[in-house]
Amino acid sequence: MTQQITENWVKPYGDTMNDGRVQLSFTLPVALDENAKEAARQLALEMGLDEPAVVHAEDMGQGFSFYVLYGQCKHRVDLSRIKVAKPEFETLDKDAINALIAEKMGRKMVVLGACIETDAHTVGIDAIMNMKGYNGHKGLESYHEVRAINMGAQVDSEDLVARAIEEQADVILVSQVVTQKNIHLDNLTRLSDLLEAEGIRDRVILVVGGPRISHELAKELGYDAGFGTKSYAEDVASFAIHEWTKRHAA
Amino acid sequence: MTQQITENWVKPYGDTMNDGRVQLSFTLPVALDENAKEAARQLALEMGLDEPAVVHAEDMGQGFSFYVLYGQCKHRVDLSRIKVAKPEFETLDKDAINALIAEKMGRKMVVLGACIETDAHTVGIDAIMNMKGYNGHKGLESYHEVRAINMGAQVDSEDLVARAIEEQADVILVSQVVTQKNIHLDNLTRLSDLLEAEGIRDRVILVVGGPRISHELAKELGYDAGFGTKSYAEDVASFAIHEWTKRHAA
Amino acid sequence: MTQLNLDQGQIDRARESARRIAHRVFDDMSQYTTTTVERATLRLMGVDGVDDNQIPLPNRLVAHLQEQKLLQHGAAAIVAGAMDEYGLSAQQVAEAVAAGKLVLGRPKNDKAARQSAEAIAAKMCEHIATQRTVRAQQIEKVGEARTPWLYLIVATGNIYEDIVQARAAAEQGADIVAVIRSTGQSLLDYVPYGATTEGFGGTYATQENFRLMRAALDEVGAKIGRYIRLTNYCSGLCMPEIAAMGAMERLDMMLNDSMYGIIFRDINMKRTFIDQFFSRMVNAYAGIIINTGEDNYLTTADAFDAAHTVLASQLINEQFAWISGLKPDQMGLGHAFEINPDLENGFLWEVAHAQLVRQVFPEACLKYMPPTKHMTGNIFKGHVQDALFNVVSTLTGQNIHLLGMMTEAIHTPFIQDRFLAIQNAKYVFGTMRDLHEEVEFRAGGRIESRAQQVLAETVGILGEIEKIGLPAAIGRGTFADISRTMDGGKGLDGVIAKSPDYYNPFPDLMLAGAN
Amino acid sequence: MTQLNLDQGQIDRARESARRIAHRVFDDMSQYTTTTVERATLRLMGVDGVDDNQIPLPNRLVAHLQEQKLLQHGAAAIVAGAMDEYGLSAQQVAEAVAAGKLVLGRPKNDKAARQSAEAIAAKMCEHIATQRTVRAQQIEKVGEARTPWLYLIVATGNIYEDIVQARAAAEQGADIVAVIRSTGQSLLDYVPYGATTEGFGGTYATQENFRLMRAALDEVGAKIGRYIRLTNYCSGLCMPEIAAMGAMERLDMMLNDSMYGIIFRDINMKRTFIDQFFSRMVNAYAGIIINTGEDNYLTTADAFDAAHTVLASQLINEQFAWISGLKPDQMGLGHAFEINPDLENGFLWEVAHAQLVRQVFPEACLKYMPPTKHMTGNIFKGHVQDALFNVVSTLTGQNIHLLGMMTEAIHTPFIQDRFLAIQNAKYVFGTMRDLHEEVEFRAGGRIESRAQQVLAETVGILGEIEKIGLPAAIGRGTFADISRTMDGGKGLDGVIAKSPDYYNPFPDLMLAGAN
Ligand code: B12
Ligand code: B12
Ligand SMILES: Cc1ncc(COP(=O)(O)O)c(C=O)c1O
Ligand SMILES: Cc1ncc(COP(=O)(O)O)c(C=O)c1O
Repeated sequence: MTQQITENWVKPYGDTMNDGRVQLSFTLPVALDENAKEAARQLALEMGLDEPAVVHAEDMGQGFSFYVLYGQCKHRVDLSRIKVAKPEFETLDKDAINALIAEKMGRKMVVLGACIETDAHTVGIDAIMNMKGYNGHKGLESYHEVRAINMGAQVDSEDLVARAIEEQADVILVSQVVTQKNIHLDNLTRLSDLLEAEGIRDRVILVVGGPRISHELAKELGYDAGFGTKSYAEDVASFAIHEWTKRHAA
Repeated sequence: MTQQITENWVKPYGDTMNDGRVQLSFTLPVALDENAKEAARQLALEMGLDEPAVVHAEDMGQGFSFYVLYGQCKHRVDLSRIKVAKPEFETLDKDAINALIAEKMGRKMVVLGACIETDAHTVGIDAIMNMKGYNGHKGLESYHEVRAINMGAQVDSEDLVARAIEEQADVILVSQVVTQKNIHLDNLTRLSDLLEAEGIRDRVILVVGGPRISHELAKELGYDAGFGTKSYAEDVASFAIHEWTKRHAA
Repeated sequence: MTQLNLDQGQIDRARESARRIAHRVFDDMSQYTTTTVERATLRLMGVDGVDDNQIPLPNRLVAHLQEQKLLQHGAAAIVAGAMDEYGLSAQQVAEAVAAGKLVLGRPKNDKAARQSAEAIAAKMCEHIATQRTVRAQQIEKVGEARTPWLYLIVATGNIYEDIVQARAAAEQGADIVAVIRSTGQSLLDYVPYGATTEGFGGTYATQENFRLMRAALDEVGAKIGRYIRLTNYCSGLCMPEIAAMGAMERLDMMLNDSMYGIIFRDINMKRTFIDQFFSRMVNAYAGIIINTGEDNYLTTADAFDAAHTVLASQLINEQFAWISGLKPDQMGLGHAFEINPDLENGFLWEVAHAQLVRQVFPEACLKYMPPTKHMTGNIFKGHVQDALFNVVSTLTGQNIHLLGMMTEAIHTPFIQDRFLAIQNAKYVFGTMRDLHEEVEFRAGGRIESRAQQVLAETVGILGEIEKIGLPAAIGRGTFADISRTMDGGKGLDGVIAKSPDYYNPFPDLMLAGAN
Repeated sequence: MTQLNLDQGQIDRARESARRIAHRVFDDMSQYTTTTVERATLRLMGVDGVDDNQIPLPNRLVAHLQEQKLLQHGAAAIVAGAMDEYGLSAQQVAEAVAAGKLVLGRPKNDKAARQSAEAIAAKMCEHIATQRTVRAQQIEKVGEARTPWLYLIVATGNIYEDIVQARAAAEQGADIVAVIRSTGQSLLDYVPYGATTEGFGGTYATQENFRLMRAALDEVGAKIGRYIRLTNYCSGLCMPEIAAMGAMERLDMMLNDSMYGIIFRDINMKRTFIDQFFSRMVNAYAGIIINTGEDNYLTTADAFDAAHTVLASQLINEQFAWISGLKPDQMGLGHAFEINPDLENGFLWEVAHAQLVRQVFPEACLKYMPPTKHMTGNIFKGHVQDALFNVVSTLTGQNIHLLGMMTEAIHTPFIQDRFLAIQNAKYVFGTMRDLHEEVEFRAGGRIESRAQQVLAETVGILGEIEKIGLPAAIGRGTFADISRTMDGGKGLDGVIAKSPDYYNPFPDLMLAGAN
């Protein structure tokens, strides 16, 4: 018997099922006139919006103009076909994690963290690593089976790799918050190349986090997992011990 | 010599020419989870947005979820090819309009106005017709060469047509503000059909206005002109005398 | 404390004028009934349903009574007489008349007929009183929100879609859900029947729609632990009938104004004054909070210039409300945040107006309406206009807070518009929770002076209205710059002079029983 | 008037503590110079440009002096000596040294060399003074905005794109344009050169970029009739050099904090304290308004809990500013609207904090920063957060108003984000134009009590800092929950103990000449 997948098409919703209503705003690099307004409307048509309406158009000076539009999106997606890659593990609480590390590793897990390269946004990595934690979720420093080393802001990838070797890190946590011009992609690739070059890529569990990071992206970049907004220490620690156990099972 | 048209492609602008940045928001009729979020992203992809990012996703209860996205629009339009249909006339001031009516018509122009069918939004038609006008632009009632008759709100098309015949109206002004479920299209078509049926369609200059009315739409519906937001008495009066003169030129 | 220094003498004078204005109208109108008052009476006696042409039986029956030249005596006793005579229910009488099987006449025994009518009416009053108790019990059980209550509209045109949206809105934080009526219903001289799915800019007000939405809100309210109030429009040519339906189905609020129909729907003055009395009486008895429509003046006239017409109208509405038995906590006197956002110090004047109204009606359940007229397609700017409206509301202690939608100038609300509007209000109300206790306005300052000025203008205008009478004042375009005459407008043909033996059981029962 | 009742004695005590704290640091640091102070000195003497490897000549020259073990005497006299000796300009000396054609030594005639150095310095001071006059004249001619001034950032990474956006912003209503620096520039131990088009999250601060933007703003300012102030970051490892560049190119404001680099960039303490003194002195002389960075504490620590650290830091920054010759109207003391929007009565506390700062520094040119930390991807809610920030700013009379962006949590501003932010602020400021004169806060109420509490905590913490000294206090994580040590951090290798004959012509000229 083959499994029957029921299609589940979804469309944006305004006030009636499948009306497809979406709101759009953008700037055009031309002064406002009727033709520019029509250009805005045509762009929405190109995006596949039926009956697009330019509900607001305003000149911004210096040859720019601003538009707000509403329209009915023709597109739809089949939710039944979407399966977002997720790191496979169950989030445990601190005690359970400590117990598991003790049981499986028989020693403290060494976790090394940093904001790398030019990025100085430490609040995120601190939230994961420091004693205090975030939103009432204590950080890794408070886990007695974890040795948490937070190198802080703007750490060169070289320094991070050197320290990982020195400390025999089990896990490397990288935070990347600045994403403008995709600088995070360069930084993250650089780090993983360096780990490869030093021959320790396989020895560490490599994790990246930040507000614009998804697990999927992390995987694409050759990382073991990626964590976005609203991640806490227990999430990443649960993943780490789960992953460690898996790797050392064979 | 053929005329050379220079192409003029435009794309939305965020902070760099041709970066195509647009903002999008919509609701999906599913509860929030990672798959729903991915569905939102895929919808943006379908709309032709590169690197779409779901920057906000929130559950709304009862199986709905809300999304804000930014992405880079792939589409562009060639402004040089856009020529929005405009009623062709020059907007004159009150004195010039009065003078022109006196010269061309040799009598008062009869202008009949109403919000038709279920629509009761009179502020727009009052702005055009009544003495007081709007935003400092006096209404048609104040034009001594115009006989302005404002029938007000929720006027049946039949009544409007009957009055037009009775008053030998030169111009009929219709206001349509409520556009939900495209009710204005039904109402406007109904009126023009009635005018045809009564055989007076060609005798009147038929004009529609309202915040969601464009000249193009008006033309499609067989009206002589359409006026949107920020129209004033002098605009419609200028058009009317221009059109009258054109028709009576032959 | 945001208290302004106002002259109580002026307030009293204005209120006295309004009292005399309203009573004079009431006295003049007491000699009439209307077709819809009679239809409402029949509905309250149990007549419902439609004929094959979708014409409601109350209409058929009243039309029949008109044909028979009986309506001036009041429908109640005549129908009760027929019920007694043929052993039928009111509904069966209506059906028989509609089927052409029965022709009504004066009751054989007028006294007995009246007694029967009264008994039927008393039973209905009991039902309505029970609904009132149910409301109180539910509030007791699931609790209710603190004021300002968040009032949201749904307006998809389809009652089932409306229910989906209303449920979501309640979960998100709405305290009150209003189902907006379809464009044009107010001018229908009958109330549509059954569950409806096709409206424009709103959903038809029908008894079945009321029932469906009431059930849905009770359910979601129980789930989220907050009684969700249901609102509809007791307005237009069928005001009394809608009041009756709302009372039976436990609506909690009704848009109901003594002059709105005259001014904004060109409904005949007499018709409106008569209908509003009956409908308010029903609302009063049912424990329904009425919402008056002064906000509408400001969408037509300028909100700064016309501020005193709002207060004058509120005072008149208050007096009409007293006459119909409404208590202050049922008086949702309306006003609005409609000053042009470009006006320098506009916020100060909004505060002055809102606080003035608060102080003149300290016990009323004030309804504060959001910016609409000066909303544009710029949804971002609009969202900020709504935020400042939220600020004024919490600062001046308003009760019913109709949430502004950033898409006000564009479409009836999408689900996300409502969602974001609730977030806006909840953020403002929370972060400013006790601000009203902390802020004082400078004595003799701009805000106080503005309030005093509006009050003085109100005293003036009410004085003038008192001199010429309300109808004449309306004729002069006093409210919203719109002028109407006594014999103009729609629905005058439904105004019937009562014969001396006119009888209706409800006023006695309801005016006495409203608590 | 929004005036709160505060204890002047407490304010005075806090200020006295801060004075002693700052002076002790200053005294300890006077014995050092830094590589960047010397490079700044050389820039002010006319050294500019880069070598074939893009290394700036001031760096090459200072490195050479270090190699020759001469830097402790101060670069000025040595280079002036070489100029005299070889008949070269400062630039030519630098080029010759960079080319390996010249090795510098102690001047033959030390006194003459110092005199030459002083003459060169005096000429530069004249140029800077002229720039100051030009500014005053332009303001006189084209006018300037009333406060709160609208401060906007551009951060495309490309100076030419920045100019496009800055011009549009000015037309839309910006009064101040800040060009945000590229991520990471603060840790470069040199200043990049020339016009740049590739930055991340900002555009490199270079002298050429300053010049280009200055010209663009002068042009658009003339067109729209408002002097547009230009801002950059006088911060990081090259603080003094950027001050020098800004003074030469007529910048109007500089982000410049006495502790920001230590805390947020892990720059060595000594280095920072020395550099900030020199850079502020240059800023003071150039008539530049500094902007301090207390807002940053609130993005890391909690804004409610850490409120007193802001005030303590401002008092310290004020004292360092006095030492460097800055006048109150050049003191853009920073603070921010960063309380969690979910906190009940958060708005009251924001008002209390902003008003407290206003009253403690009645003459300072306060800089008020928008919500950033609690901004989310919900741009609609964010726009409302920014609106309430705008309300507090106008209500408490702030001077420099950095506009909040609804996309704060997402990206550096798009052109439309700025456009909408300006609309937001202009609407709020206009509609509340005189609200600050109308509102009073209840004596002994929540707002006043909160301000008093923060003030008391400030007195306490400054007392403790005074006891242990500022470096030790920073070591304890007093500010932003971040702890730094005296010998930790970047740039300590650039700290040089002055020899007894150390000479630099600028302090004498500039400290005397600042008006
Ligand atoms: C605070 C802040 C700062 C502070 C940082 C202080 C500090 N010590 O970190 C200061 C003021 C110094 C700063 C400076 C700059 N900032 Co900043 N900053 C912010 C701000 C307001 C909040 C960030 C924050 O702390 N969020 C709270 C934390 C807890 O959230 P988080 O980082 O997302 O972390 C969570 C998850 O993502 C995850 N996570 C994060 N990292 C990791 C790592 C791992 C391994 C795991 C498992 C999980 C994880 O877990 C955390 C907890 O749930 C944001 C705007 C905003 N509201 O988001 C801008 C923002 C991030 N900054 C920005 C910029 C551009 C800068 C500057 C470059 C500007 C400039 N040119 O000067 C500078 C330079 C800094 C540098 N060199 O990197 C931009 C980035 C734009 C982009 N997308 O590229 C933003 C978005 C503002 C903007 N709209 O322009 N900033
Ligand atoms: C004021 C108002 C009312 C007032 C109307 C009072 C009156 N006497 O007109 C009242 C309170 C009565 C009202 C009621 C309703 N309203 Co209403 N109302 C508005 C509001 C706030 C402002 C409209 C307005 O007056 N604008 C100012 C005028 C001057 O602008 P304008 O009409 O665009 O006119 C200008 C141009 O368009 C043009 N123009 C207009 N007509 C013509 C004609 C000609 C010939 C020419 C040349 C030019 C021209 O020139 C004018 C001047 O420049 C809008 C929201 C908004 N901010 O736009 C909602 C709005 C129009 N209303 C709406 C609705 C749904 C209703 C109701 C149906 C709700 C209900 N179910 O109860 C009712 C029913 C009314 C009915 N039967 O039609 C919706 C319409 C949604 C849609 N797109 O379909 C809106 C958009 C609100 C919303 N978001 O839901 N409303
Ligand atoms: C009292 C009252 N009735 C009714 C309405 C709604 O309009 P309609 O007459 O179309 O039902 C309003 C609108 O604000 C109102 O205030
Ligand atoms: C004083 C000061 N300098 C600099 C900056 C900017 O950061 P960076 O150190 O990356 O230049 C800030 C940010 O707010 C600041 O307040």
